[in-house]
Order: sequence, then C-alpha cells, then structure tokens
Amino acid sequence: MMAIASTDTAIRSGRVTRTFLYLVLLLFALFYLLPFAIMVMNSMKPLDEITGGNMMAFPTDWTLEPWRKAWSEAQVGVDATGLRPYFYNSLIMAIPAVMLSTFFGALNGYVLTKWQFRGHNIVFGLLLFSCFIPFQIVLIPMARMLGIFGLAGSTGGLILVHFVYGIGFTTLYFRNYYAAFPTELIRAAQIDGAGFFRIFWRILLPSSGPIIAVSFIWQFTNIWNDFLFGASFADFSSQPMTVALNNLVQSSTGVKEYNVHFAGAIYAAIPTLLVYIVAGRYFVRGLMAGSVKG
Amino acid sequence: MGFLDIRNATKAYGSVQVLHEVDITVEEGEFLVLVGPSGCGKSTLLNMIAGLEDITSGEISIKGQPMNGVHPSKRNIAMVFQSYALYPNMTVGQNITFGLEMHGVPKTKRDQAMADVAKLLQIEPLLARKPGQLSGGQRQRVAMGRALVRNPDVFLFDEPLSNLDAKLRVDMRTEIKKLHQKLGTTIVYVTHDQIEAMTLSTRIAVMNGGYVQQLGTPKEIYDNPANLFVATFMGSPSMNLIDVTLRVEGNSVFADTTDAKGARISLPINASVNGLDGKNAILGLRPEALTDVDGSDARATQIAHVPNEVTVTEPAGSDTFVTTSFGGKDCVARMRADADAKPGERVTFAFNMDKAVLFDPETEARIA
Amino acid sequence: MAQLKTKIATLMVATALTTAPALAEDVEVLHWWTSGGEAAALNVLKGDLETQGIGWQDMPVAGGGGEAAMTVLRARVTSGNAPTAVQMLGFDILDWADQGALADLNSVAAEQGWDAVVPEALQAFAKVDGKWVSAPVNVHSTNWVWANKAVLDSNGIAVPTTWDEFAAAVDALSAAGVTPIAHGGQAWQDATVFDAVAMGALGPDGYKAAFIDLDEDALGGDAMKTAFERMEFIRANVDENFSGRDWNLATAMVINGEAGFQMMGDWAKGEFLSAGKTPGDDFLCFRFPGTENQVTFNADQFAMFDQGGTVSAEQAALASAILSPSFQSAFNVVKGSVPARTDVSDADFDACGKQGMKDLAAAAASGNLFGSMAHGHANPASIKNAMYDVITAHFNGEYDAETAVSELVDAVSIAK
Amino acid sequence: MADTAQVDLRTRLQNWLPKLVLAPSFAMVLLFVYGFIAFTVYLSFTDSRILPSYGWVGLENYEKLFRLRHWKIAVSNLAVFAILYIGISSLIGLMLAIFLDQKIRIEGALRTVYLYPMALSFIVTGTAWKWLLDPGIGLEHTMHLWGWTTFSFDWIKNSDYAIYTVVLAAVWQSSGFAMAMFLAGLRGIDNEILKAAQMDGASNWQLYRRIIIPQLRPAFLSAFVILSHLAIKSYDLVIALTGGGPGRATELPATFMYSYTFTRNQMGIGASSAVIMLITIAAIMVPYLYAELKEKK
Repeated sequence: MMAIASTDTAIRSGRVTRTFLYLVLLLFALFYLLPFAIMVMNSMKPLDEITGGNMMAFPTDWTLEPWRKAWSEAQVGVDATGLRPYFYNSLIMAIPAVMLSTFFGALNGYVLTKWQFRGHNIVFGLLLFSCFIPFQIVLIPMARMLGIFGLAGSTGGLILVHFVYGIGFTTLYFRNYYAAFPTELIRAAQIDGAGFFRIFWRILLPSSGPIIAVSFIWQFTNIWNDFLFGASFADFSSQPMTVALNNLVQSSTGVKEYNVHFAGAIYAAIPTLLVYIVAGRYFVRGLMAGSVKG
Repeated sequence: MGFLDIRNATKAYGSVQVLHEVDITVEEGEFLVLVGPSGCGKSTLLNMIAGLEDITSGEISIKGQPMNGVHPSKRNIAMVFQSYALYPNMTVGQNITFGLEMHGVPKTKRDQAMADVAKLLQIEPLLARKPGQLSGGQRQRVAMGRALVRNPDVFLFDEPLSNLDAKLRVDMRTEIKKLHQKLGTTIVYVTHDQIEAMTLSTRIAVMNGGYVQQLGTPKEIYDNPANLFVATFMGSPSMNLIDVTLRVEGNSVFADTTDAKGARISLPINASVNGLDGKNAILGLRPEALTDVDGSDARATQIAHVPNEVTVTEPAGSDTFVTTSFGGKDCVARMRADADAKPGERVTFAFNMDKAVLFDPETEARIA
Repeated sequence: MAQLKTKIATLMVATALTTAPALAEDVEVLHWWTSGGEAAALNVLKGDLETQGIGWQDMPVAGGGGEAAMTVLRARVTSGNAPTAVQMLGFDILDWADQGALADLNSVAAEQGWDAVVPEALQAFAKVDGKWVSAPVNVHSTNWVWANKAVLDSNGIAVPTTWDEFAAAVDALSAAGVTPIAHGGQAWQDATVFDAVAMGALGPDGYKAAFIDLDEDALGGDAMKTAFERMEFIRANVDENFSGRDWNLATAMVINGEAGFQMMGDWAKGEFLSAGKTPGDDFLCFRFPGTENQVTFNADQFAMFDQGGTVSAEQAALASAILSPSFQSAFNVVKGSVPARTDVSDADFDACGKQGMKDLAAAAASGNLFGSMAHGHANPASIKNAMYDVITAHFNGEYDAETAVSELVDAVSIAK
Repeated sequence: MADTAQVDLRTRLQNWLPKLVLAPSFAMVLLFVYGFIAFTVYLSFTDSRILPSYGWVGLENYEKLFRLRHWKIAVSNLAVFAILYIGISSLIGLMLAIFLDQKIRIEGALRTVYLYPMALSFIVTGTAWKWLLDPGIGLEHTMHLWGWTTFSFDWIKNSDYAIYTVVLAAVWQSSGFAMAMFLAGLRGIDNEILKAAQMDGASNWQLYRRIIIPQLRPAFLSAFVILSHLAIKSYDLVIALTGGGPGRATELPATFMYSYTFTRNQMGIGASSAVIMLITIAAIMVPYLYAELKEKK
C-alpha cells in the first residue's frame, strides 16, 4: 500500500497550552452537538411539555412513545404507516445508486490516470464542472428524459438521476487517488498478461479501500438526504425517506407533533450518521491519499 | 537476424523526437546494457521493447517475429522495475505467480514454478508476506522472481538496483551476474550507472540525446570510445582530457601541451596522423594510464615520463589518486598506494601513450 | 395546447409499457394533506372509493402550502406519468386547464347537479370554458380573527366590529402587557393579514378592482396606502420574535393566553380544538373588523388529469365521492373549513363552523364572496408572489406605506 | 505474419477499451448536464411560464430579472454568504485540524463529532436550528433563564443580520468537513521538514505560518472547490432556517431560481437567473480547473 505514515505535525507544548487546546476543542464539540442534542431531548418529551414552552430543557417525563409513533404509526399520508416503508424505499434507491456511481467513478478515475488519451483533460474537466450544475434547472428536462426512457416514477429512474449527478464527484475522488498510484504497477501487470479489467479488479480495486470509503460516504450522504429529486421523480410506491419526513414535518394546516417530528428526523439521519461513524476513520485517510493532493 | 532485433526504431511525441533511428541486434544469451544520463532515451527504448510504448517508426522483433503493436503480455518478455512494482495487495507468492495465472497456467504447475524460483532466489520464507513487510533487497529478489518464473525469451531490467543502498547494490549486482551465467538468458538492462554497465554486460549501448553513441563490448567501449561523450561517461574517475596541439616531425607525431608551471611539454603519439600538423586536439588518457614511473605498465610500447607539480593526493587504500595539471586542466593519475607524492612537490608522471586517444575539439569525434 | 396534450398522451403510452403504473381501477392521488386530522378526513374518501373496488395510491408531498406538490406535479406531467388526481388551488387549476391537461368532468357534474349547489365564485376556479375540470372539496375562509376569550374578558374588550374598535382593543391589550397580536412572520401569513386589512380598507369593490382586476388606480390608490398604514400599526403590536414563526405556534400563543388575537384562516380552529378548547367559551372566532359581510376564500379541489381524452370511471367515482354531501360534511368537520356545496346540513359542525357556513351562503348570495389574494384565488401565482414581496418587505420595515404602494404597482406590472 | 494480425486485434481492443469504459459516463454527462444547460439557456429566451414553451422573447427575461429588487438582494446575499461561509469554514476547519493534530487523546471521537453535521440534511436539523436561533425559545431565552439577562441573540429576526445566522448554520454543517481536509493535508506533510525548521529555530507560530500552512495549498484548493459548490447550491438551508425571510432578506439565487421557476410560474425568468448563476460559476471554476489540469500534465 502507499505507505501512509502517521506523521503528526505535533509541536511540543506546555501544560497551559494543552489545557487551552482541549478547552477549545471541547467547546467546538459542544457547538456541533447542540442542535442534535435538542432533537434528541425533544424527541423524548410528551408534546405538552414542548408546547408548554419547555423546549430547551431536559424532559421531565421521559418517553419513547414519539419514537415508536414516528416509526410505525405517524401520519405521513392517508395511511398511518409511520416512516418505516419509506425507509426501505430509500435503502433500495440509495444503495444501488451509491454502488454504481462509485464503481463507474473508479473506472473513470482509472482510465483518466492510467490510460490517458488525447483530450483526457478536457473530458475530466467537463465531468468535474458537472458537479456544479444547480439541480433546480435540471428538474423539468430530466423529467422529460425519464419519461422517454420509461423510468418515470420508478426507483430505477431515481437511481439513474443520482448516478448521473454523482459521477463527477466520484470520478474526481478516484482520479486524484489513482494519480498517486504507481504507474509501474500497471505496466508490470500488463507484462504479466493482465488486461484492462483484470488490472482494475486485481490490482487497483483491492488497494482502493480508503477512497471507496470517501466516495461511499459522500454519495450515500448526498443521495440519502436528497429531497428535490426524490419528491419529483418518485411516485407513490417509491417515495424516499426525506419526502416522508418532509410530509411529517411540513404538514400545512394541522397540529404539529414536534416530538414525533424530531424522532422521525433522527430516524432519517441514522443511516448517514452510522456511515460517518463507521467509515469516518477511513475518511481522513482517503482524503489524504486522494483528493487533498489536488 | 538476431534474437532481438531493433531496426531503425524511432520514438516521437508529437513533433519532439526522443529517439533517433536505433539499430541494435541482440543475440540469444547476450546481456545488453543500455546506459546513459537521465533523459537519454534508454528507458523509452526499453519500454518500446516491452510494448509499453508504441514504436513511431522502425521495427522491433523477437525471435524473428515483428513485435510492433503486439500486446506486452504476448511478447514473452518479463520486466523488473525500478520501484519493483510489486502488487501491494498480494502476497509474495501471489505476486510471483500472477503472470502465470494470467496466462492460464494451472495451479499445480504455478506452485511448482514458484517453489523453484523461490529456492533459486532463497526467498522461500517470504512467500506468505505482503510487499509492505519486506526490506528493499527482499523486494528486489521478489521482483526478479516474478520475472524469472515466466521463463521469458527476454528479460528487461529498468534500473533495478538504483533504490538499494551501496553495499546491497554491489551484492545484487553479483547475484544478477551469477543468474545470467547460470541461466544463460537474454537480458536488456537499463542503468545510468556505468559501473553496473561495465560489470554486468556482454555488450553496452551508450546513449545520449536520443542517439546510440556507441555499441560494443565493455572493453571496446572503455578502451576505444567513439567520441568524447562516451569517453567521459564511462569510467571512474573519468578520463583525463588534455588540450593539445599536434605536431608532425618526420614519421613521428607529438602532442604539445604545458605543465602546471606553463612550461611546454611534448608527448609522443603512436598513431600516424596525416594532415593534422598544427591542429588542436583533445588528448584522452584514463587515470590508470597515467601513473608513477614504477607503477607503469611493463608491457606498454611507449611510456613518456613528464615531471609535474602535485596539487592534491587522495589515498584510496589500494591506490592513491594524484591530481596535477596539464594544459591548464586538472588531471588525475592513479599511482600505487605507496607512491611518493606530496602536494606541492614535483613528481615524475608516466604516460602510457599506447592507451592515449585523440578527439576533435569541434566535432568531439574520435580522431585516433 | 392541443399539441402538448397529444405529446403528453404519447408519452404516457410509451411509459405505460415499462413503468408499473396504477392498475386500471386504482387512483393515484397527489396531495399535501399529511397531518393527522387532514389524513383522517381523506381516509373517509379513500374508504368510500374502496367500497366501490377502487384502490387508493397515496402520493403525499407536503410543504409550502402545496408549492412542493405543484413542483412535483410539473415533473410528473413532463415525464408523462401524471397522477390520476391532484389536490390543487385556484389559479393552478386554470393554468393546467389551459395546458389542456385536465379531464372534462361535465358528465359527473350534470348527473349530480354541481352547477346548482356550488357557489359561483368557486365555480370560477372549477370550470373552464363551460367544462368542469375539478371537484371542490371545501371552502376555507381566510378573514377570520381568533381571540382568547379570557384575555379579552379580563381586559374588558368586546368583539370589535370596526377598525377603530380593533385598534382600541389592541391598544388596551398592549397597555395591559399582553401581546395584542400573535403573528408568524412568513410571507404568506403577512399576506393573509394584509388580505383582511385590505378588504376592510378598500371595501369589496376596491378589493376586486385591485387584486382581481389588477387595476392600477386601485392598486396605487389612497385606500391601499391606508391598508399599508394599518399593517404598520399591526406590525407595531406583534411581539418582537414574530419573524419566521410557524402559524400554529402563533395560534398557541392565543391558546395559552400570551396573546389576544390572531388573524388566520379557519384551519386555526383545529389547534384550539386539539388543545381541548371550546368555541364560544374558551376562544372566539369572528370576521376581521369591517369585513363582516365579506368572505375571502380559498378552496381545495381535486383536478383529474386527462388519461387519454375521456374521464375514466375511477376518476368519475372519485369526483362524485368528493362532492357527496356526506363526505363534504365529514371532511369539513374535521378540517375546520366549510363544505363547497351550500346544501349540506350544518348539524355536525360546531359554533364557528355553523357561522362559517352561514357567512358563506350569505356572501355567495350577495356577491360578497371573493377569492383570497393571499391564497392564490385572486390572481395568478406570479402576481401573488410579486404582491407577497412588497407586503412582506413593507411589513418588515424595508420601506414606508407610500413607497409600498408604488412598489406594489411596479411589482405587478413586472409580473404580469 | 498472419499471427501478428491476430494479436493485433486484442491490442487494438485494449486500446479502445478505456474510451469505451469512459463513454457511458461521458455521454450521460453530456446529455444530462450540458444538454440541459443548453436547454435552460434556450428557455431563458422564451416566454415559458408553467411549462416550457417556445415563444421567443429575446432578452426580455433578463431585463425583467435585473429590474427585480428581489434578485439584487439574492445576488448580494450570495456574495456575503459565500465569502463568509467559505472563509469562516476554512478558518475554523484549519484551526481545529491544527489543534487535533497535537496528539489529542480523544481525537477519534472529536473528529466524528466535528464531521457528523455533514451527514445531516437541513430537512432533519432545520427545526432544531430554528428553535435554537429563536430568541423566544432558544439560546437567548435559555441564557436569560440562567440569569444572563442582558444576553441578546436575535439575528434571525433582523433583516440586516438574518443572513449571518444562515452563515452560522452553514458553517456548523461543513466546517468539520474542511477540518478533515486540512487534517489530511497536515498528516501528509513530511516530518523531516518540520524537524529541520525547528532546528533552524522557528517558533511554533512561525513553523505553522511559514512552513506548514503554505504546504496545505492543495488542501485549501480542494476545500475551496467543495465549499463553493455547497455555497452555490445552498437551498435547503435557507428554506429550513428562514424561508428566505425576514421579508426577503435571506433569499439566495438558488431559492430565487426555484421560486420563479416553480412556485411563481415564471419559468423564463427562473431560467435566466439560472444562466446568470452558471456564468458566475464558470467564471470562478474554469480558471481553477484550467490551472489544476495544466499543472498535472
């Protein structure tokens, strides 16, 4: 593997300085945790505690009822299904989309670094600039295209959309990672008789752990959290979690059950949080080996 | 037609020509070294033989088969890279057998071949390790093992020793030489180190600026350099170059120059030189041909004794290198370890004129 | 337009082969009623259809009072995968009818005599060129004031009937240390208040001229300036944290006695009821002072998307179920609004509901029923939002009443 | 020689394979990105309202766009927002990265805490943020309860300051991401250079300012690309936090574009605003990409 020595740039410092360091770091941790803490606290209160004005305090009467309700019986549409079915919709949309865009991003990065051809920089530039397109403008033409491809209102359509608008990022990540990958290895494998795909599968991919983690985290977070595409290109049977959560939270003219809303919001956040917590330690490593090198 | 034929091979990137009409024929069992400074085109030529780079024009053939456009894996070659290029995700054993696997060799045969190679290179205990756990020398052996196991027609080495420390480099050099003698394989070896080139090769191609400057046996290259570049590039310490003026007296030719004090001295030249009277030339003499009087070659036909002032002495154990000045240029003489020479003193230098060569200062080509 | 219609139809044929569309006898309904009460009310409709063997495929998209759902609709129609029925408001229905995308419901309407029982002002948004294109579910009226009875009583305030009385009441509350007006500073809420204030200041004719006919003289007139000045008075009497607040949190302030009044549509009643309050005893509902005889309304309707020329059997069944008196009553009791047909019994409604139904019938009869500007029933979305921009900018103190009037004229001319 | 032709085929295939592999992605991006951009440019010259229509109106949409106060507010908000957001996120990210790099014992846990906001969308955290920033409920209220009655934090209610609360929440979300990038950069710096600098007598401050931070240039560039892309696309954030208010004080071009295209049924103006935005993005990104790719050659 590309040797990534853990080289702290640490400097020697006195006790006062270190106390100060820890203080600052912990204060920031508090700042980052605050909004989520509010969500957790309020998801465990009965509603009257919240509407009674007790929004920032710990619950006096702890309850998990909102959690149960948000999952299995909150009113998201006509049926009181809770968020559960939408959670699965999101999973079957996000996982293939993430895998596809990561896989093709890896292949593209491989081609753009190890099989360069005339104009490869222009191709890469065009792919990269596609990251910046505002999604609002693609809504209508994309809907037309999905209609033409027969993918309107289906999970397949959503997967395609997320694939298309994620490929720029995944290509960027993998290209930068593979650029640092010794070209001699590719040559050695060529002489050994491995072809294009064999080199990719056997030599590059097994060494791509950290950057796969980066790509996976990035894509999964974006796709899971997307609302605009999910709302516009899904139909009744494929609406993702964010749309359901939005329906739960944004109901226009009814009583707002804030505790259930918060519990629902946390449900919607659990998969992405898990991904960050589990794969997060590869994240810095992957960035280090790849994108940060520009 | 030789075993490996390179005929008029050129390489150009766009309008930039990096390799000019190269013509080399390698016979079976030969050890050809491509040597030259970085950027001379030697690695490009090697990659073209390997099929890793296209041939712009000309032809390369192995065993009479043209190789232009043939995929690297179909050329029956093996290559050892400078960085060893071991697959980081595979064990040593897998690294060695990967090529066989790609060529569809069955597992039992692969394992047998691996065991043979591991034994030959004494790397049996390493087979289960990953490259990251190996030392530089061990990686080098594994890389060679990967090449050997293929039993190819031609071995290609791309500066394989340059990442090793000095001691290990010498050991591995010997090892490679032994392997070549034992297996009798055909090898093309790229290096920028002229000692490696001299010690390993059966023939050397000295390259510079995209041209092959000279192709010949190590002895030819060393003793009869084709031009100033080859003369200075090969040999360490490098050849002494003295600005001289040629003078013809009857049948004899003399090279006139000055000593450290500026006094005129004359050196007799062996060869007959026609029409060069009064011309400027560069006289090349290797340090071992410039000695103390007692250390001079007894078999030499013509030794010139010239006293001159010593500027620096460098005892190197077996020899002492003594620096003086001829024709306004520093010259190094290789004297015996106990030769009596001290800085500032005058010492008599013995010129072995049998070994002297002359170059044209304008064209840098060999005159005599 | 016919061209687009055929395009959409062709697309749908093409996509029907590959997607798994609604089974022939199912209806897919796009709507934004996702809160408990609303969904319970829709369930009445769903149950009704299921007894006829028609399945209900639910496609809820909440947010922005239907704005999110309308975006989704645009994408769905463009992709040739329009839902069977869509909840819609006011001008959106007319716009989609103009695109030739809506099914003709005349056969159902004739069978059930919709023309006779639906108020004419409402028909204006359900019929295009003599053809019924949507089925109205309810009528919300927006010029209500909600008050905490205990707060009013303890400060000796009677229900105000004129602007001056209202202003006096506000001052009294202010002096007593109660927040006089509960308000949420969001553009549509600002506009809801402005709607009522303008109706009072301009009168019904002026309201119609300014907001429905977009007459520049009415838009730029002195009465409009008065309306803006009254908004400044209201702005001075809301608490300082009003900005960005959700309407139901403002309602909660009235429920909890922190504030005296809230100007909000009839959906606010649900918040009082779910807090266990009784109309007449705990809270009061009355028309905004000076608009007692007028009703500004918005109505939720279900438009049927054309499935290839004719209205399908299940669309007809859905439409007739929506207009059935039993559903109209059941739904509107829960929702807080009043039935879209005037011949429904008010027996199941509470005091505020009964008054709402009475007001609607009276206003419809006397020509005092107007589409609400704030809720997209007076002018198209582009103009509505242009007006929002001015109203909310003025309410937040960006400029004075004089400038607001000229900005309003200007904004409307750009958006036209 | 017939043999050669045969092997030739495989080699030729190998030469084509890379392009073939790249082709689907490239084709899709050409169609779904550049095709759609072209379509949007076209729409901006038409009278499209509720759905695309093809009546040519020339520059009328652009004229209207620049007459709208609303648009000017959105553009100047984006300038303020982007500068502060990118600047503050980078600064905080850099500071946290440097601090975390001092052999902090609980680094793993802290890193996760700093990074997690990136995992959450504002649909999830919007309400919590709104409450936190609301003076009547959130921070200000809590401080008052704790006895610090002079504490005031009511930016979200103030037209002039509300945009800064948007910056605050945005920084909350992505400064951890910037931290990760800088930390990665710091870990990649050669230790020997630092030792050399320390022997040269550089103080800690000088060490960072003169030696380390200049070496983080690639990390700065990557952070800049990611952050500016997030800034330009910021939409959920504004909708969840302020809904564009108070008044229209926190509108950004993304919310403007959405509202004109979809809720106001003025697709032509929406498209023209999108075109202006794309031009702006291109003006910033193309030189960057050019420099970046040229260097790589």
